[in-house]
Amino acid sequence: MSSTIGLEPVLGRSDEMIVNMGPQHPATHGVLRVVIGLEGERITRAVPHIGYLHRNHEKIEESRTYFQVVPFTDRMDYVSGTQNELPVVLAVEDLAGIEVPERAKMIRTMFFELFRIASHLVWMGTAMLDLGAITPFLYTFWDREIILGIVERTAGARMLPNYYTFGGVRRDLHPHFFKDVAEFLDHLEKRMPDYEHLVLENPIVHARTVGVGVLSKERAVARGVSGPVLRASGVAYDVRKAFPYDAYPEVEFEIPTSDAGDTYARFWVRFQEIYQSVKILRQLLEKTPKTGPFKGRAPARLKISGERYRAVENSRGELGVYVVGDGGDKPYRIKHRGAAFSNLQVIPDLFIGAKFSDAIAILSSLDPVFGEIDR
Amino acid sequence: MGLLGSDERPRDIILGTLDDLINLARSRSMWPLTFGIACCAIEMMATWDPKVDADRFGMFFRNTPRQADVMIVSGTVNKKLAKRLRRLYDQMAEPKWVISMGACANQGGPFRHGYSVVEGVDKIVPVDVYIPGCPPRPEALLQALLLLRDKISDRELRYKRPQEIATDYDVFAEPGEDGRIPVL
Amino acid sequence: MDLRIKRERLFDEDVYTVHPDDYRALCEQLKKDGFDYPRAISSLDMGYGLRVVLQLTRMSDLAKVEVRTDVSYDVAAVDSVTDLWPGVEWHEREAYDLMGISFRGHPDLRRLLLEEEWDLHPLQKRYDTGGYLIPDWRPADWPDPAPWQEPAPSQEDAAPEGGEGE
Amino acid sequence: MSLIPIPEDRRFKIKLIGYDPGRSRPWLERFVYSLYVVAFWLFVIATYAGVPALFDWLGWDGGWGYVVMRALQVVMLFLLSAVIALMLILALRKYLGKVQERYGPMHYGPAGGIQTVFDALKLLGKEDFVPAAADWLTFRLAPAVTFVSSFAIFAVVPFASGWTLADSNVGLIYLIAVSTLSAYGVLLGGASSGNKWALIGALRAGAQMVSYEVPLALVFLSVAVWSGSMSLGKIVDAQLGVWNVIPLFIPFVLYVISSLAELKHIPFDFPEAESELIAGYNVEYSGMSFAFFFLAEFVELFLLPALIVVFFFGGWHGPLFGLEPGTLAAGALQSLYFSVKTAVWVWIFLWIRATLPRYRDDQLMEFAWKAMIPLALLGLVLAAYMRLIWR
Repeated sequence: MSSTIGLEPVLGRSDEMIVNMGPQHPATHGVLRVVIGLEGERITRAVPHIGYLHRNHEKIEESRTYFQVVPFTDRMDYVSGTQNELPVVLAVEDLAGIEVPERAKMIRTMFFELFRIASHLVWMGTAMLDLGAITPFLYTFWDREIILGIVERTAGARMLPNYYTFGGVRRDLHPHFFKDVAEFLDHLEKRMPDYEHLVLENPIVHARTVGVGVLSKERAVARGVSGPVLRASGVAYDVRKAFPYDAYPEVEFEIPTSDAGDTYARFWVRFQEIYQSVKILRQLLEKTPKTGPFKGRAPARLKISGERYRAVENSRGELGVYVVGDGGDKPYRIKHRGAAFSNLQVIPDLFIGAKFSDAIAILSSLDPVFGEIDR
Repeated sequence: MGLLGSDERPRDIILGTLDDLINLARSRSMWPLTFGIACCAIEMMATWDPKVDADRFGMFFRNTPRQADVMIVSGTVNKKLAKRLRRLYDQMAEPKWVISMGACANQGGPFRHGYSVVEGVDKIVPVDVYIPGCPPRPEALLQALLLLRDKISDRELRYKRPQEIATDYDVFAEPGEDGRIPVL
Repeated sequence: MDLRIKRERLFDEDVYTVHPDDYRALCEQLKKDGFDYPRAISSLDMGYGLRVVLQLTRMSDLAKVEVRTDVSYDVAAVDSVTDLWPGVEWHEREAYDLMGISFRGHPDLRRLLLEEEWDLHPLQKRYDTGGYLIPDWRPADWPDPAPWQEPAPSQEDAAPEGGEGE
Repeated sequence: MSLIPIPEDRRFKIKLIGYDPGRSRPWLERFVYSLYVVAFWLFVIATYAGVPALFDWLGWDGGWGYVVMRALQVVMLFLLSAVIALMLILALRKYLGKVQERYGPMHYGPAGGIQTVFDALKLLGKEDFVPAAADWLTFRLAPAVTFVSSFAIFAVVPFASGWTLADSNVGLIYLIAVSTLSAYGVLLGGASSGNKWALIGALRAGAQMVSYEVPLALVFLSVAVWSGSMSLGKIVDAQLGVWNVIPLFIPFVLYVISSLAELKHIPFDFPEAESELIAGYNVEYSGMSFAFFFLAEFVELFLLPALIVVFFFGGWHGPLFGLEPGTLAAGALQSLYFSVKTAVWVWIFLWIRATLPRYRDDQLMEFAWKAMIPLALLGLVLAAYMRLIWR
């Protein structure tokens, strides 16, 4: 049994205390378990354990048709809803040669960015909860509810809408969609200064995060880290720019990066991403035709052969999928590349040497979601 | 727990009334355990957000199982987590209740055909209220909490806790050689 | 260097199919070529053996490359590349856990998602029971080696350490 | 703020319950709180004026009668502290609700007014057990130590002129001793639980106490030097002309910070640190043992602001409108002044709690040793100088 702990007490070291953080711990954002060796408040060793939410996505999806696979992917990164569906949809479209109308691409991109804002709002609330502030959590969840209301009107479900499909999206936009989104963006722009005041400009947040958990550029790349964590280490790698998909080539936005690589930089990058998402959404509200096709022609029974890796930039980083089809209507193999899965590998790098309280802040800045990590 | 919590004792008037008062208090002050598992956990958090605000009914989260009254199983339970879930349930102080939130906790949900997913959390712990949905809306969780409230305080609805539940899963921690329960 | 490699182009990435003995050498070569970003390690059950698929990106010009290598069921092991790209540590552990491929030289090759007590590698096709995968999982027999399958590496340098154990 | 309206064409209309100030029935809340405040005020009057008057009337105010009278007053204060805790827990939850754009408890009792009574009753009926790994005696003793040490501060707090249990001439020394004791409860409770999180919480409590006690003692010293007495009654009397907050501004700021630390209150709630240590020192406590920790926390949440008022904001001083000091009416009015000033400070503490995140524990220690102690010494020197010059 000892190997499940993963951290053996060192003989003759009586000054080290081994504590077991998780799977039920308020700061682990789910069911992560980290076995931590503490010397006073300083962390000497850290061994992460995952798999408490292993739901056999990859095996179950092998016995489902491609259309049935899409709703399963929703449950991976459950904070960012439709974003998970896109890699599978893109890969299958590539392999089956399905054309997507321009308007459908824009609708997809708008939902993608709405969910990025929603996910970053959840992150902001829970990160501040980890740092001890209760109130931002309730503010951000309120704003997230508005996004979910918009999504629900069009897609029919709040969190896990199963909205994208091969060749476009499942149904047309709700007639109020443009008005709703514009209203929400106005509302969010009024709220963002409050959030900046509560989070980024807060001197206690500064004291807790600046210079804490520094991830160097080289280490971040070698660890396969992606998303805001990578960009906070100074690498301007964003799948939206690097390997553009959907309507991203048609909109202008920047990739916010920071060279500091510390926890505060990761906070800052996520804030800037919200601003960039607002910018993208505003452009798409202008560009998207009010009416038109929302779905291309896709065969009712997809039969696919070949293999394809497609990735998108979801709220946590590069969310990829490796689809292998053997000519049947069910995938031969689907491998999901979770962004938070790779991001979470840096736990030992960042935890060791930090204070225990810092570890909480670092973990919140990595923003793990366990549906995607354990799959 | 003693006299007040026992259901087998004949009800005489004075103790019966006191019992009802205590049960009224229990039903009006249910503190759930902070134990989010999967997708439903986000909706569980959203139940405490300003829109739904379960705090209106006197419920707020406690992080430690010792001080919690309700365990909301919010998500898929797999075989690796099952032992820990049972351990948490055992750590909670009596009286305690369990709400099974969402399809996964009810019966495995879309993942019930997986190799490592437990087909329903009621195989591990006794469940008081089931909520359908994948994931259920926050309003559904609020309704379940209010149902549980009525179940606790209403004498007609009060149920007898099953003493043992049949389980296929090896989730009960056995004391090790030194008499202490090993770290899972 | 004399590597047994087949190279092809698939969509926007280069695909190298390599003999398992040369997998490590090719990876070192790619590392020298500047492929610094590990995306993922996937694993497949091909029906005649297991396949490791390593996917890499070069950050400087965003070139993508995919390295495939097939191993036989009996000697399901390749060299670990954790020292070249630390980011594949968990991906290799996951491939070991779910597919049963051992990685020689991995610093900490334990099960990642399942518990240590498990004795099956569920993503192998022989565990498939038609989509309804209920607890009692009896593995089917391995399929016979396909005629086109390459000869397995010699037994001395490829002992299945903690692998399938058969 | 308006939530986006739900469309008309939806088949099932969803009832939105979003925050709307008009729905929160502020008049009812004010009425309920005024009931609590009146109960609190009546308890204070009954304790400090009623009980002595009763014994006076009985003619049993000497010898054993005095002892019994004091004991009765202590019992009354215990009930008062229960009222305070119920009131403040409700106030905290309602105030957090207000800040966070939601209602807080509102359904049980008028405007949620008896929510905390239900909580207390529930905790009374909750299983309260000692873990196998815990040290039985210490584990059981720790909540009592914590509660008693918080409760003991009542002894020296003057609610009005002459309305104090023991206006000792070493009141400040007594305060230092008693407030140090409250950290012992946390230390014992955490260390005896047999739980690593509780142990870390206990160690943090110890480290924190060592850090803030020194500046706290220096602040007490400056107050004593400036007021010329260690008796809390005399300190209040000395502020008849100008409140201490003006001459003793530096000690005042340091005292507020130290109070936050002593209260284990955000931003210094390291021993409890919900998101880090799960529940810190009380992680293994359930039922009434936990309730006593809770009770102690909220009694302190009243008493430490009360001490701020005593030391720096003129205690019970206020216009008396010609009432004779020492009479019942004057005492009642003075205790009202005192309570209102305290309420303002309690509100500031709740405000801090609703707004700020948590510091790291070593940051408090660094701040205490590197900034607070030099500043406290500076404040002490200034107080002594000013005393020499002006008095």
